[in-house]
Amino acid sequence: MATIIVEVMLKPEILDPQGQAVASALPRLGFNFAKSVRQGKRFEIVVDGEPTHTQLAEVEAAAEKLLSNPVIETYVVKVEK
Amino acid sequence: MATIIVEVMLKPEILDPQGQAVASALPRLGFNFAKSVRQGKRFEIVVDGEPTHTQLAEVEAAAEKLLSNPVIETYVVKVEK
Amino acid sequence: MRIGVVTFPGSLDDSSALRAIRLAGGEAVPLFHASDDLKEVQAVVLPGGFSYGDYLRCGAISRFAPIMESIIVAAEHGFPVLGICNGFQILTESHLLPGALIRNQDLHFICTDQPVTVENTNTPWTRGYTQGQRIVIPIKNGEGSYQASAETLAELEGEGRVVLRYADKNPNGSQNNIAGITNARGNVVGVMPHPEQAIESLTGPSEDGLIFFSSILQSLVAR
Amino acid sequence: MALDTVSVAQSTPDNKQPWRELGLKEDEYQSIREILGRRPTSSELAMYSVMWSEHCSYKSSKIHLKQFGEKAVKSDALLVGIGENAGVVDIGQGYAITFKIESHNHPSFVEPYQGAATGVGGIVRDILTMGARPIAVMDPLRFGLADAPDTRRVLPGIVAGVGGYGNCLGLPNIGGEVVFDETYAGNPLVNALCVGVMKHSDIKLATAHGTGNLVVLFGAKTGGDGIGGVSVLASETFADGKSAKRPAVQVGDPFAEKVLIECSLEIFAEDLVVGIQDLGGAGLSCATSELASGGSGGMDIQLEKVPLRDPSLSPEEILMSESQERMCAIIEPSKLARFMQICKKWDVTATVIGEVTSGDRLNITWNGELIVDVPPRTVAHDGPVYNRPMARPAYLDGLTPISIPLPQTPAEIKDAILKLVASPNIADKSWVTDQYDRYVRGDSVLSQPEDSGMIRIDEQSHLGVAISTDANARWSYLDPYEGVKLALLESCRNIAVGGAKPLAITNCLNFGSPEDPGVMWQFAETVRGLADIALEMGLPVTGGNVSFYNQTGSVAILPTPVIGVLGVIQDVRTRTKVGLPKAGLDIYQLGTTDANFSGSEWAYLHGQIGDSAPRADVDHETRLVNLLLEGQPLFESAHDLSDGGFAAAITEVTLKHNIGATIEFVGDIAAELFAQTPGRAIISLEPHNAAALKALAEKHGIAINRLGQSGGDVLTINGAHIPLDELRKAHTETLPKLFG
Ligand SMILES: Nc1ncnc2c1ncn2[C@@H]1O[C@H](COP(=O)(O)OP(=O)(O)O)[C@@H](O)[C@H]1O
Ligand SMILES: [Mg+2]
Repeated sequence: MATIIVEVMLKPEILDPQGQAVASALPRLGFNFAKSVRQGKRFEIVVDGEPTHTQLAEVEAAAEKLLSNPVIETYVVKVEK
Repeated sequence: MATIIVEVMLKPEILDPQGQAVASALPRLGFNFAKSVRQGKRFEIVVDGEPTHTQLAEVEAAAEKLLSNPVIETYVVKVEK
Repeated sequence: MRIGVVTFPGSLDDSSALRAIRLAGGEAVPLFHASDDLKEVQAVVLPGGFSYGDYLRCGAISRFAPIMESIIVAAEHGFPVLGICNGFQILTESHLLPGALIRNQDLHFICTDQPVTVENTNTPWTRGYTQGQRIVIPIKNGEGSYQASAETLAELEGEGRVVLRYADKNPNGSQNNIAGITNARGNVVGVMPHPEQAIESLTGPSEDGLIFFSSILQSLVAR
Repeated sequence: MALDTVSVAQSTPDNKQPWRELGLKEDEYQSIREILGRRPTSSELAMYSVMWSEHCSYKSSKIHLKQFGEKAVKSDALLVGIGENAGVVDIGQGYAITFKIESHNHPSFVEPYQGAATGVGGIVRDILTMGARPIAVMDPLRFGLADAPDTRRVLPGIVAGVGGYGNCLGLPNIGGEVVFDETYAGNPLVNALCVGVMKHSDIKLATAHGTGNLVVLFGAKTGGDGIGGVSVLASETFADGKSAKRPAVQVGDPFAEKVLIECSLEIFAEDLVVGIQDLGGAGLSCATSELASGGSGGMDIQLEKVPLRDPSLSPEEILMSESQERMCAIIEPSKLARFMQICKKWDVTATVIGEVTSGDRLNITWNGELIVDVPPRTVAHDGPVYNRPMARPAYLDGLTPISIPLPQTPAEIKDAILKLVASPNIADKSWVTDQYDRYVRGDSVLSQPEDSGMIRIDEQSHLGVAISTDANARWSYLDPYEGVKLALLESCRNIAVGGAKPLAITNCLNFGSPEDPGVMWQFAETVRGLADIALEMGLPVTGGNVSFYNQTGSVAILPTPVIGVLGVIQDVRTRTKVGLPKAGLDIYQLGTTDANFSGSEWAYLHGQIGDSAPRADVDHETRLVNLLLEGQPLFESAHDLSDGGFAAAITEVTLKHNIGATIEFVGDIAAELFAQTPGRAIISLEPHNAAALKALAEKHGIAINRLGQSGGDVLTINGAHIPLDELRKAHTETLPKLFG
């Protein structure tokens, strides 16, 4: 069993109200480290056995088609060690 | 400038309706690779310069206090290379 | 005139949309997401709600329903489609309309009586309004902030494809105060405000929304 | 750990068992041993412990709640009374209405969003279980001080949770309350009400009849949520119950509930079930024992058949799990295929887990081994009953009369009104209510900020129902017997100003620890008061809920009985709204004012509570309600006077459509503006209807007083000029400033 990770983030030019809300809440709590914050999604997909090439290609396709909306988002597929 | 990543996932025993929705949509689209799917959040936090030890400790504290809800979620802090 | 309303799992305003069609004098036909049969309707409404809980992205999963395959093909040939709220989100996810709807600026669900202006009266769904008419219709959504690339916005504005615009104040951070748009052909319209909840003064803030439904009936007669 | 079967239990009578950790008292554990004639298995212990918890067994409240039965009026309207999942009342034309309030207080403090969300989910399933389509929700809420840091954590989460779940179900939120008081810090109250409609013939009950009928579990899979939730979270203060390995928090899946509703309604419509029960607190333990006990008694369950989300769950945990969005139905075998077909249409998981037997035992097996063998009644209904010690609390002897500034000059009046209407308890609540969908379903005739929520039931006949929820905890603190009566009367008035006739009562009694004799006395007085006034008014109490242990250390919350009243209106088109619709109307007050500020908002703003609650005058209020109902065609607007008195009411009346008013009081201006004398309302009418109003007032014996006229964009009271813009700013800015 392995875990494939898909990370989906809003494109940089798209407004990110959630990230903004976090960025402005941090200083109120006394945290001043952040220059900027963006919030995205993270999918942990458990697959049987070691992920194969075809499987990864399928995940890419699913990330493109379902997990992200290419109009506003980008995605990255990773295999968790 | 560096980017610190905070990944927040629901604890394994907590119901994840979002992950479930994806898991049941995938096969309808002909994707059969997933044994299970869980959906969480990913924060990209941009900080000035190389992240220091104190900074990372602060991010940990913020992850605990603001970015995650320890009652139902766990988090991981990473530095993006 | 047979107008269909699709029920997806999690659709909520389907019964109100059916009622609006009836009150406007049309024959309201319930359609189910799992079948690709459009039952010979002449136009279709995708109603509001939280299809599939909207857990992934609003409309992301419904877009793949069998009924949507039929609707997408028909829409590309000029079949009139109105997406309201979740229906608008499904239309953008289906790429029948450009852009996307993201979380409201203040991150809250907002339910309020919203003044909007009608900016395009050339669509089959808005022909009964007068250009620039100010109407009051409820909005009720958590992800109603319209976002699109600069080119898309320029195209929408340049071609007069903004159908509804928020008046007075922008409730959610939508670009250019956009509350509703249409496709290049003008047959597919998506709006965030809920015209089907403004059809009787007894239960809504106005009766301004009924004109969406009388408009489509007139358009079908005129064909 | 080896499986603790019945035969193991028989052969190891002396095994140590964690009854104390599960919240049982020594004598309770002993009586379980007596009932069974042996030690319970660990699964049986789990079942008894959750079912005998305060939350499920009502062990401290039962002997008091009996009065609702003993004193009850014979009501033809009552189709199903206390004891079922929710009461059902007849509203005519073949329609029956079911409604109920429940609390989800402690879980909402621990995890505000999910606690509140699953609170809504739970009450909606209760209503669905009766065979009804849920049609609206309401949410009476209480918090610590508005500017306290923890309130900033708790309130936004709770509001988002109520909205997130209810909006996603497509149920309009048509009203509620938001009240702040320091005693609710650490003990926020999240009460949720749901109302549903059905035809008389569709009523369903939680009974398992018919040997050979199947027990079917349908809905979400079972996970480890809320294990220990009932026994730990709801029956003891949670500080001493940090549950170890399983989360006590439940996460809601409103989408799963939405499809469960549609699926269930389709199943009901084809009459496919013999009995049905939702899985709420105590999960399967509750559903199986109640279904069996409500029927002939015998039931076999094969527990390993329960579909699991987490395969590592033990049988004990499966029995205790409070996973949400599940239902349990009893079905004749011949109807199973059709039942399964409908579940499939809605993509709802359904599994046969057992059957009804001819015996009188609830037997549960785990892979063929018997792990539970109990008389179901002893689990579900014969829990312990306590007659807890009660004592009139000492604080009642230390109460002092009010001594606060009373405005007299126009400048003082203006300042005082602006201060009052900006205070968190009186301020405009749209920051909260705008997060709730009030339009969905298209039948909301009245919703916030009206006095009651009103829903159209029949589009052709225009029949409708109205509901209001009310509590005045400060009056209950001063005098719990009168306090609850006043809450009920306020609810009735809220219903009547809209034009509906009060018909039935539900309630949610939120109190501190029943082990504190002072709290127990408050509780007993409250129940006595509610039973008495229900009888006096001729209204049935159809059901309710008790929430104890709302306290931090020795400090209990104010006694908070939340009363919900259901009313009927024959033609919703005749309803009356709160706001002045236009200029040139005469404004009248119905009822007279006493100069008593005890328990008022104006006193609270000055840190005082006073020494006595008003007396509940049932006779006067009944006449007022009758006047309001009969006068309906005359009124252009109507609003009851309650929290914040006239000052608060006239603010809401004028701001609604931005129509000002000129008001002139003779007499004690401070009392007229800020006293909260019950039994009053403010109405407007066309001047030519004055004589008709006078005649009605005489007929019903209600004092009326013409106060002035509507018009302009200023509220003028005895020479104090308050521009509506200034009034609006004061009234609407408070909550957004506090909560963002
Ligand atoms: N938590 C809430 N949820 C929904 N509606 C609410 C809530 N709190 C207040 N409201 C609504 O706001 C309005 C004003 O509340 P309130 O002043 O307490 O009413 P009343 O005094 O008539 O009981 C009412 O319509 C009430 O139902
Ligand atoms: Mg009121």
